Amino acid sequence: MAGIAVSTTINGDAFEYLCQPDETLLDVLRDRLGLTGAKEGCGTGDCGACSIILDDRLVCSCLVLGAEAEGRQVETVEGMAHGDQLHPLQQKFLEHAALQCGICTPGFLIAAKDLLAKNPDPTEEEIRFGLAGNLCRCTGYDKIVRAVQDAANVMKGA
Amino acid sequence: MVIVRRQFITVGETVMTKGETMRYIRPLSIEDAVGLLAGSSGTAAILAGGSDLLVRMKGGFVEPDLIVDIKAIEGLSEIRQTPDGFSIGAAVPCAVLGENAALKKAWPGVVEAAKLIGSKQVQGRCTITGNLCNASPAADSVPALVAAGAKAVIAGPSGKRTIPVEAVPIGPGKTSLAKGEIIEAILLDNQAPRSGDAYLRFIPRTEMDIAVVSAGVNLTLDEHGVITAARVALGAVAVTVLLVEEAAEALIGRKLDEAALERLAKICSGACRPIDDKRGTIEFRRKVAGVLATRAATTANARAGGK
Amino acid sequence: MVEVTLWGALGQLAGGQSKVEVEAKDIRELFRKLAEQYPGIEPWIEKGIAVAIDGTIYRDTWSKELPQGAEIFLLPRLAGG
Amino acid sequence: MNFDPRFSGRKFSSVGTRPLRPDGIDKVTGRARYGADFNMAGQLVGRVLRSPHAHAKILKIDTSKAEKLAGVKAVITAADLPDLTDGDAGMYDVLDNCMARGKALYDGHAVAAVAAVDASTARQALKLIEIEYEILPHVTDVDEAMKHTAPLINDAIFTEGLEEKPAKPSNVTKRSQFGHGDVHQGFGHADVIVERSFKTEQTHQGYIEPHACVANVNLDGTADLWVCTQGHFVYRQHCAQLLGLEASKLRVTSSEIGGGFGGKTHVWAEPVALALSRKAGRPVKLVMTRDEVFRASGPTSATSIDVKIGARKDGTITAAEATLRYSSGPYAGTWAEIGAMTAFACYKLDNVKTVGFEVLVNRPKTAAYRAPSAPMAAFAVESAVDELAKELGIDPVEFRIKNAAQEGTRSSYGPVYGPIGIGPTLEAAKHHPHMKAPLGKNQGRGMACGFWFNFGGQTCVDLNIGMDGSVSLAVGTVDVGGSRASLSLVAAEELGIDYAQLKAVVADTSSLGYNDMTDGSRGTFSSSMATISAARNAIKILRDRAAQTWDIPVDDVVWENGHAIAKGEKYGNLAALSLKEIAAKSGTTGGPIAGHSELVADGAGVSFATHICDIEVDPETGAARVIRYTVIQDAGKAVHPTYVEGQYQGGAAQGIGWALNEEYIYGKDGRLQNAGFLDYRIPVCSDLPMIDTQILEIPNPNHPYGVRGVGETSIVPPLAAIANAVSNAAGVRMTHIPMSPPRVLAAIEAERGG
Repeated sequence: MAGIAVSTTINGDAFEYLCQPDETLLDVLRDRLGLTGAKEGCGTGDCGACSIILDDRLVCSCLVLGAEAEGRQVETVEGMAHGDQLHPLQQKFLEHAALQCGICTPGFLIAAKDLLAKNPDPTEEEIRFGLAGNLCRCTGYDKIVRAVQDAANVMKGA
Repeated sequence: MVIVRRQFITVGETVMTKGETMRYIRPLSIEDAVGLLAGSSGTAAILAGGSDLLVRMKGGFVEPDLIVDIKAIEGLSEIRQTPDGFSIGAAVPCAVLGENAALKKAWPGVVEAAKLIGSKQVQGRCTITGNLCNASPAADSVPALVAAGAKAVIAGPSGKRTIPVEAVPIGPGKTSLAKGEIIEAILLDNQAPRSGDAYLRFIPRTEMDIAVVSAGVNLTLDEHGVITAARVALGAVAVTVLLVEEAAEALIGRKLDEAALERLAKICSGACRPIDDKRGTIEFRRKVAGVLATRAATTANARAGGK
Repeated sequence: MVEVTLWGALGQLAGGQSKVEVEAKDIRELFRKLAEQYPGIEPWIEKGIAVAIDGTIYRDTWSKELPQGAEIFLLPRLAGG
Repeated sequence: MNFDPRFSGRKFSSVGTRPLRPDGIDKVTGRARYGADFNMAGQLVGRVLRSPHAHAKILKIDTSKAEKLAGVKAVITAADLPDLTDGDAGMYDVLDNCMARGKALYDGHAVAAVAAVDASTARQALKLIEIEYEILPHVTDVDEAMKHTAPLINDAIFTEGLEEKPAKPSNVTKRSQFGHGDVHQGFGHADVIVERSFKTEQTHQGYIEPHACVANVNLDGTADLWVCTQGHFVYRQHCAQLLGLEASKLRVTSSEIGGGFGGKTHVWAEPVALALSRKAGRPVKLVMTRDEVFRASGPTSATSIDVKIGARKDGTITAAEATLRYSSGPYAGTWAEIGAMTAFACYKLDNVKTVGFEVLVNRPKTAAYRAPSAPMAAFAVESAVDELAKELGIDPVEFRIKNAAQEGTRSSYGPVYGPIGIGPTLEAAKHHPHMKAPLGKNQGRGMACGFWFNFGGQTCVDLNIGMDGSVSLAVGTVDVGGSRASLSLVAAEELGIDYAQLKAVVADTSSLGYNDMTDGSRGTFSSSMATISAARNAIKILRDRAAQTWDIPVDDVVWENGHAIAKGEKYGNLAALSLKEIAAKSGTTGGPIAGHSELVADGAGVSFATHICDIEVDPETGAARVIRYTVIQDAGKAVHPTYVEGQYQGGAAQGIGWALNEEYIYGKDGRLQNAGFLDYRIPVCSDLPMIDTQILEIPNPNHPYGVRGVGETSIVPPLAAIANAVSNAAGVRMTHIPMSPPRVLAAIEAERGG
């Protein structure tokens, strides 16, 4: 099998892998590297369940080729907690019951992290538009928005 | 197994059925990119943001033999400000447009349009050049670019040429680019004094949708608020984005008053040649094209300092 | 003896009656006797019939007793989401 | 079983609190394993070839080229899934739906499948399968399908439920009828009659996780299936029956489930994956694409409903009648029947009649979607009720209060109600601040009621007490939205211990007795009943062990607040023994301590809701935007109120999507035009406001804690509530769901023109 050799950094750790030219970064993360936190809900960039941060830019990993990760920084949900310390967003999602089935949660957490990095004090409307690329079918978004608001408050205070 | 590694050039080959090969190459210069595209014997695809290409690959609608990733080409990922205006590299993600204060100030309509494509995630990848080259009649950034009088710089086997953006798409999914040609950058002039642009689209949701109808308007006023120059473009109402010259003519020489808006709406509705599809009906598109054109014109007029 | 109300389709299989009287102490006996008296109903019992006893719907508890004077109502056994 | 399920009116210490869920950490760290997150050594990739035609005879399938492709390990067609259904018509339909047998019945119907070493080989193999079709005329619209001239989808179908068997086959599989009194006479007493026809388009549950499974069939006839499902025991039964396996030798493990809402109650890919694995002799992973989920899983019915309601000037409804036509896909269903039962369930009616028709169409086989069939019926009825109130000049809430069903009312579907919550939800709505909030320009307010039965069913729970006093709870109902937390609360309540001492898991099919699906809002209702029963059985043993320790009769030992207490003055000096202390000694007092329960949880309590919403309509574009939304619903008892709120909000959001934008759009060629999240528009975060909730608790007399079940009712009122609000905002009655901008604008323009 032919393959493209890629060296990249994922959640701060160096990774090397071989991938096919048409293989998405999502497939690489899930099937080659065992990082199944990013989910495939659609494979076409319409649901946000596979959201990752690529060099400080929020993207759908289903719309990135594995080969494109060469030399870049990848951040996934698996890298959000530090040791035994959950990220405030993770903690607030738990406390607010901002998840029911949980399949969209990794994507929401990553998107919300990116949102708060760029806008630490968002209004409800900014949160809603900022997270509009992530579909949730269980919660009606109410508790998700509240969790992000609460996490923003905690992070501002920290 | 073939793994070739040079500085920033990665070549991968994999054997597909029927002896086909798919290659992914990341050239460092526009000349190399042009050479690769010109020399390819099968289906070659340019990869910038990939938000269209990867979807089409996933759906099995395209199986390129060659993917040319242009993001490592010097200058293509930059927005440059020149004495004449702005040069937006072909690989600049739409999200970056919104982070450029000067561009946002000069061409708020273009930036708004770019920031409406897909989601935040998609905007982190997609480019206005890609949006233009997909040649979708519903592309969000195109009516805004057309209204702004943007131009495309094209590199090709026989050198460079610059054409108005409206000359790029010639039908759904079809462009006027020749084999081996690649858009290097989109040029926007400096906005004239007392000018303003705006873009509006209609979607059933508030985000994450393809335009059912859209309108881009760019207006220049004199000291008294009389329109001296105008460009009006409509999206998703014909096989390509429409530059409605009749609408511009109707606006020039008058203020944007009630009567002018009514006329604008009527001309825009009349200019539409829409279809019925899953996103909207003919009647709906006609009616709403006029509504959006008047609303976009009102915003553009206000931005130009008119009342 | 209990009086049992049948829903539309079932009534047709019982000769157009919307109510029938059956000597039965529990749901199991009721189903057995209904099937004896109206063989057309048997396949419906196989497919699933729920029994409402004084307003409470029983779908599976065939041992449930049918109190004298209770209101007994047969219903299709439904699926949920 | 001598378990007493009656409501006891006890005071709660754990139930009603809001602790963190036990599966939460895994879900926020990305460690939770869903359907596609599991792999087996040597696993192959399965892919399904689907019919591009809405209706076509399969003349020939040639798989030889695909089989020869390097890396392909198995290719199957219907021939590899022989009919073992033994006259079970329902299961035969399931089998035919899994893999077309002779005829493809809808765009997306599976016709063949492959297993290969990787995805790209599997994709290439599908392209090499050659199929010769004879394209047949098709029909996708429910009204068109009922016409005598419509193409016949199955010529063996003669409408059931008619007084005489019809002479000719048709696409109507069944007629059903409910009601009482004499509607003809009732309408004679009416001063005002409203009569209207309504349509609703087909929608999908829209769970974010596509169907996914990993199947492994061994040579000895044993097999494993890892799968996202709402009911792994039911999947086991169905797969075993279709594959000819012994049920107990097929172990099905339910993964974490990424949403179901009724859509994961049916097998599609699973029997195919097992058949591929059996043929290839290797594990097979089969994950549907989003396109396949839309085209080939189980959306809800499209409907066409006529409603007629009459009332006297004083606001008393004298008669109500409805005819409901529901599409069921190409196979028989009972969807119109459910719609006919629920349509008028909110009201006290002397004269009511509903007739349902089940209609075959060339669309995917209809599956359940949250309170299946009820939202469409409620849309039609509640729209007409609103219009009637308006004609009578009576406030819509007052009109409903006047006619609301109550304890002792004969329901429109037959039985007499016990204590119910429709009146209280309406009274709560009447007094809710939302009702009095001012409305702006182009805004309208609407409200509507909804009903759902709620189900119980077969249920098992094992409760095991560790020697350190911690407790594990193994349940068999899949956790779709926090039930492990609720059931842990229930166990903590019964045992009198702290929630943190418990851990609940969903057991696989080899570790626990049979359980029905998590459907019909039964998860918490029935598994909590089994949990209470299991805990009480464990307490009997705990008391017995304490009695042994103390050497006193067990009848003198009671269980209070997590402790065994010797009752009686003579035992005054015996210190209470905690669960932990008893557990620590269990090895020498008779061995492990556990409580089990296998029961049928019958007696589910019906549930009602009233929703209020404000909508702003752009009169120039027809765009409707929800600006405020309130859900009021009877929960019986909210075990974990946060997750009850979540169910209310989620159901409302799905209803909002259905009401405004979601729909299956078929082309003239019978192909689905919008099989993706881009054009099948489920609400995004910026489409919705906060969704306020109010939980009412009218205890279910047939559950020890009064639990009714909360999952489904919340999707019943939104279609009507929004339709009423849009109609009020736009000044024109909307009768077609979804109220997409082109439909609203067209209605506004027609009203202006006329």
